[in-house]
Amino acid sequence: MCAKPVTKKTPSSIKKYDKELLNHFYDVMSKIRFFEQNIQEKFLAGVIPGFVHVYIGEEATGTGIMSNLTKKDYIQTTHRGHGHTIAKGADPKRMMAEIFGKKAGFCKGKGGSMHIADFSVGMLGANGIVGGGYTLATGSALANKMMGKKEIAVVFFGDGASNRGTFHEAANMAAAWKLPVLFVCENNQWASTTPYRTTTSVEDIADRAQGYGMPGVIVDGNDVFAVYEAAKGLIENIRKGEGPALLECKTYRIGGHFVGDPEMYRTKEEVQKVFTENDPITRFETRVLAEKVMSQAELDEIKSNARKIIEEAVDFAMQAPEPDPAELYQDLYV
Amino acid sequence: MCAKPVTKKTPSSIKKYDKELLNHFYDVMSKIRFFEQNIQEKFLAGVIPGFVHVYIGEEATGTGIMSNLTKKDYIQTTHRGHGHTIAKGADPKRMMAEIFGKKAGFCKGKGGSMHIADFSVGMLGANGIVGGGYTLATGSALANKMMGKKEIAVVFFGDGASNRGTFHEAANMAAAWKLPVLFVCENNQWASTTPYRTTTSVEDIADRAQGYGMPGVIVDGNDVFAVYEAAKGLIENIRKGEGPALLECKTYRIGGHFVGDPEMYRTKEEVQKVFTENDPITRFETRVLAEKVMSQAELDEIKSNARKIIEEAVDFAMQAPEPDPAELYQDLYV
Amino acid sequence: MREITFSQATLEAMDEEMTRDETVFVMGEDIARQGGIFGQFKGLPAKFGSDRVKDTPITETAIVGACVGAALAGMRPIADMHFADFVGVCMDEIFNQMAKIHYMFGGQKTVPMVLRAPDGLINQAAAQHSQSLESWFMHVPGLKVVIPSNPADAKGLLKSAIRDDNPVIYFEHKSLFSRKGPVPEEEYFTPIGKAKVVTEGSDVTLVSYSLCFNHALEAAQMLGKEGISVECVDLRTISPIDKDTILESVAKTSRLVIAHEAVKQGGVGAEISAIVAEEGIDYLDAPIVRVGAPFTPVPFAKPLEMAYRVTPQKIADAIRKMF
Amino acid sequence: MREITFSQATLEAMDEEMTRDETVFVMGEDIARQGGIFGQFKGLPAKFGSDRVKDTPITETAIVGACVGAALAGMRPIADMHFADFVGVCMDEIFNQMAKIHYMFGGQKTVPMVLRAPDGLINQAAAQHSQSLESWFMHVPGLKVVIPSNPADAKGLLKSAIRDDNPVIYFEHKSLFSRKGPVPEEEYFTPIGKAKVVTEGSDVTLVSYSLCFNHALEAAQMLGKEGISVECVDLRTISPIDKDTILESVAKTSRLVIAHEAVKQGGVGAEISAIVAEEGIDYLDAPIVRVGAPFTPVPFAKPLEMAYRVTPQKIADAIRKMF
Ligand SMILES: Cc1ncc(C[n+]2csc(CCOP(=O)(O)OP(=O)(O)O)c2C)c(N)n1
Ligand SMILES: Cc1ncc(C[n+]2csc(CCOP(=O)(O)OP(=O)(O)O)c2C)c(N)n1
Ligand SMILES: [Mg+2]
Ligand SMILES: [Mg+2]
Repeated sequence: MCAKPVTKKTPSSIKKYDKELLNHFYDVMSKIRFFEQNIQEKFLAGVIPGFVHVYIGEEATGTGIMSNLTKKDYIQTTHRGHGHTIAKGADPKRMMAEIFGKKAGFCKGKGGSMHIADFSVGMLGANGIVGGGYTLATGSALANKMMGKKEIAVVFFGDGASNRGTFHEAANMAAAWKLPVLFVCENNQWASTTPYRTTTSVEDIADRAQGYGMPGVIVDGNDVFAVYEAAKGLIENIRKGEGPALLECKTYRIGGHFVGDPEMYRTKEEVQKVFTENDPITRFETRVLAEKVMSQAELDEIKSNARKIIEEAVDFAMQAPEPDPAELYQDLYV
Repeated sequence: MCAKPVTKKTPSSIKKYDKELLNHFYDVMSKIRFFEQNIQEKFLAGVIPGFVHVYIGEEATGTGIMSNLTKKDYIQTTHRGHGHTIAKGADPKRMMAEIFGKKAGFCKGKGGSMHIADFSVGMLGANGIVGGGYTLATGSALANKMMGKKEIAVVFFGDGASNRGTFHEAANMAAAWKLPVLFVCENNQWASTTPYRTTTSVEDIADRAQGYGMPGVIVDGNDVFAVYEAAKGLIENIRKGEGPALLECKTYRIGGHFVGDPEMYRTKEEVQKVFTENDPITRFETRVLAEKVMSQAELDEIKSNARKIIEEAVDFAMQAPEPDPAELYQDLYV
Repeated sequence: MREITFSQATLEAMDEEMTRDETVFVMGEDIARQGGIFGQFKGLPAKFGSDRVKDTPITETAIVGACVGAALAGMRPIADMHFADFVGVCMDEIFNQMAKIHYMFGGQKTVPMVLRAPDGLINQAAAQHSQSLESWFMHVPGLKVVIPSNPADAKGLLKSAIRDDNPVIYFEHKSLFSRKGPVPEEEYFTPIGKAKVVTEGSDVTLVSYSLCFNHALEAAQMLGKEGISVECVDLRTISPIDKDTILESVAKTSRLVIAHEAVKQGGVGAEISAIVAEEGIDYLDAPIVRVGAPFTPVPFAKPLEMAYRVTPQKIADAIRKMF
Repeated sequence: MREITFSQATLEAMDEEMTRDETVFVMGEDIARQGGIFGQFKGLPAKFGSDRVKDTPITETAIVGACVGAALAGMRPIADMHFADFVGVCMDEIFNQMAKIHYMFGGQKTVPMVLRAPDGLINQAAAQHSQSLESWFMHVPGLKVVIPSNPADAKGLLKSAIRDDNPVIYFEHKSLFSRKGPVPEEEYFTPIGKAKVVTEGSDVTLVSYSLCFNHALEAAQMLGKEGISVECVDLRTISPIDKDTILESVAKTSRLVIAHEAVKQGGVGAEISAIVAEEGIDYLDAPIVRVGAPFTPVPFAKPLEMAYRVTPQKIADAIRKMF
């Protein structure tokens, strides 16, 4: 087989989208942005400990994809997973509480930013191990297939993670067994301090799909409409039983690798350029206004609501009690 | 990039080959066949212990490729590595002694069939771990490149091994760094009891080359001329510094997975058909006679010489002394 | 009581649990078409279908990872490791995912899966196909680790492991598969976390497990004839370890020997010794002795492998020296 | 003597050895462009070029495997593990290849490489970025395992490791990198396989290593004021383990406590305890006490992590109870 991965374009018009979905896109992207900005601030103020990686600049990808899923579909995310978790529908209060190490957090404060999970919305876990999620998602998809469920599993991974052997093993297994998995590469150009092309042997990671006989699609990851459409097509086929697919979303990591990163490996100009020209939220705003599918007032209302919800989450987390030291011994075995 | 792997055809005429090379092909293939037949016999007679995997039916692949290498080039082989080791120029006596667990063996009897190595001819090791050799070969190639040597590293692997994550990690690293490695897949249709297509998501494993931006070539692995030519072209480019390549040799495992395998997973007819129609040694004989580049007398002489050498190796191994129990403690640290 | 092989005993456990619970399935390399290298899956594919007895690609990472993922989605998977020597390939999946998920996610979901891992020495299989690596896993919180020495426990522990909601590693010695032993016809479970005093004795406590426990019994028999009364304790579970049974026995005998096939340094014997040196030192009338393999990889050649092996003789010799 | 950080000490070792020997090079994730997360590679790329200080793909398997292969072909590679927690990814390469090749191939070729592995607790990094896994590797014949507690040993052991013809795993505690200590200006080597009696004492022997050895020293200081004289032994090398120094010290003090940050069960403390219970039990006037982390993954939240940590107080408490 030799099929050059398809590049999926943005829809020529967005008039067909119903209001609810447009609102949803903007709501989710705004919440993610505010969530991450608050996290940055609190981390730099020394209130949040550990390693924290934010999703600023990549909001369109998670939002576009998750808008095709229900709470019964599963996702596996990464160290940079806040955005996916919000988009999957998890309560920002309990997320924030987890990141602050509070008992009200999803993991009772045992996990922190790199180990958030919310099984009630199908978010089966962030992962501190880069590339740790592929095989888990493949297994969850296998379970769904065996149980005759129509739900799928989606695994998110970075350009850096695309080189891990786990990608290969999971992609091959998923394809050989036609499992309902969507592999989503968020190619944000950087793997920590390393420009991905210096360590990744292909320009388009979607090229690797051919090696498993699965469809590969490339999309502008900063265009929520394009991502939504690309994922929609692939997910429909996956739900039909056609087996896995690989979607590469070209995006950019606007923040440092982790909060507090001195970023000595790239220029401020490089980042500023993306932020000015290619911020997914600004792009959304510009387009919906240009095509007159949303008004500025509508945008403002959604935005201020999102801001409020996130601020409440921060307050909640700040005030929430810490776990009791005795809880150290709980949740190990049942 | 999207380049369908090339299928390399057999040369239309073999008249251009000089006598020495023709003799070498036949000599090596014959030695391998006799070696393996003797191994089978002795194993079934209970003289050889452990797990032993023979290369019968795949002789053309190892022979064709190794004929492009010098002793300074490196190879990494597998659990099915006797053929490669002979083709690389290792002394059959010391190989046989190793397989018999004798002190005169290459590894002083510590390794056995799955762990033969002969560093003096660049055979850097068989491996009991399926897929264990990829990264090692990549590293040896890296060393050669760093030291400014022109020698390359070749890693052999099966269809089954092609699914291991180590393949992906090594192929990506080798391609990203343009290392002098040739990845040789010996697709013998079976991975132990499993037909490769039930667990491998592509028909042609060479398709995977595209995912690393490296050339992929498919060749009839039972045609020593075709293998030789295909490897020659790729190796020339690798030596020039163009980076790694993937060569898939389509062959067939005529023996069981291991000696003593009850082979309940396939029919005797399937095997017999290959043996009758597609034995690489018979094919060589038929062709050289048809094109009159060798005479029957020449073939007979080479064959009987090969037989003699292998029989001497068996005698040597049978009579060689076992290691002393005290040697258990040697060779651990230096 | 009827006698069946260790291999058959594990088959019965699989059969009973797969019949009872639809969510139980098994995947691994070359387990379906030929019934497993040690016959331990024979007949299962015919009865339960290739969907529930799955031949996988040669990808231990994906096997274990996918079992973890399937467990998260409501199944009760069993992964077959083919040879325990390959655990290194999926070590990250074992200790960073399978073992930690329940704790790390604050108890949201357990990972009810079993990892079957045939280990130990057989047929001069050499350095990469002969290892006993169980001690690593007792150092991993969140795992349970069991290791039967006979067909009855093989069945009872496997059934318990499959029903356990925690991840369990089930080590099964390759040289045990063909051994026969009495196995009850009626359903039973061998409890995880409980060692067993198999033969009572008064002079010395001998703790062992797996194939080596059989060597321990042989050693005890020899010594019995010489007038040394050995109490043989079959550990059966490595984690959580049954301190109480060990300490009680040592309290009675005042001497402790631990024997295992794994290399001595850093082995399970070290932990047992340390427990007793910490909580039962006053019981002791003699140093605690460990019998384990020498500190080398497993060699191939017969005389070397023989020298390497922990044998009934070596165990008996170690005990004789205490008296 | 001048004082430099642990991180600088390792840098000096790298610099000296890379200057001296062209075949020494280092590869790992994100080590070149930013000099390593802990600054431990800062300046090396500028001096030695990106060919000898290589940023790799995120592929621990390939990093270790390629270093093994490069060692086989005549280089002396150093692999950086980024975080020791990721060793599971390349465990097979470590124990089935790197550790066994020399023995398995009958001594044909050594594997002169070093695996640097930053381990331990720092900044509430939680379950997958905080682990101390050293004990696994003492159970692997063919490896050497070192673990310095201070800048001077960090430099001396790293230089010894690079010059050693055997594969060496070099654990370096993440919380030590920024700590300062005296380091000689002239060249020196810290011998692999030798523990060090750092403070002499007469009442109890306290064996520890890595960051925890610093806690041990603090505990000893507290106890000194209370009239308990503690002899502090810095293990420095985990394998081969320096039995003699430990036994000699216990012979003198009659009491033994072992402290490490890793979970207690199956930890290095078990082996040390077992050695003494086997070869020095008569020296003992009290049970051997181990202080290690509780048997759980490392939790994230502050109060939990604090409860989890092995502290000078916990060590001192354990010792007080012995008297
Ligand atoms: C197995 C493993 N190796 C290395 C790391 C350290 N690490 C954490 S994030 C990261 C970079 C990941 O890059 P990418 O996959 O592109 O994701 P991004 O951070 O860009 O979202 C690295 C090297 C890790 N956590 N796990
Ligand atoms: C990591 C690992 N997994 C499984 C095995 C067991 N095993 C040995 S050979 C083999 C089949 C290999 O098939 P393939 O790669 O096609 O090579 P072939 O035997 O056909 O030459 C298997 C599963 C192993 N040795 N190592
Ligand atoms: Mg990235
Ligand atoms: Mg094959």
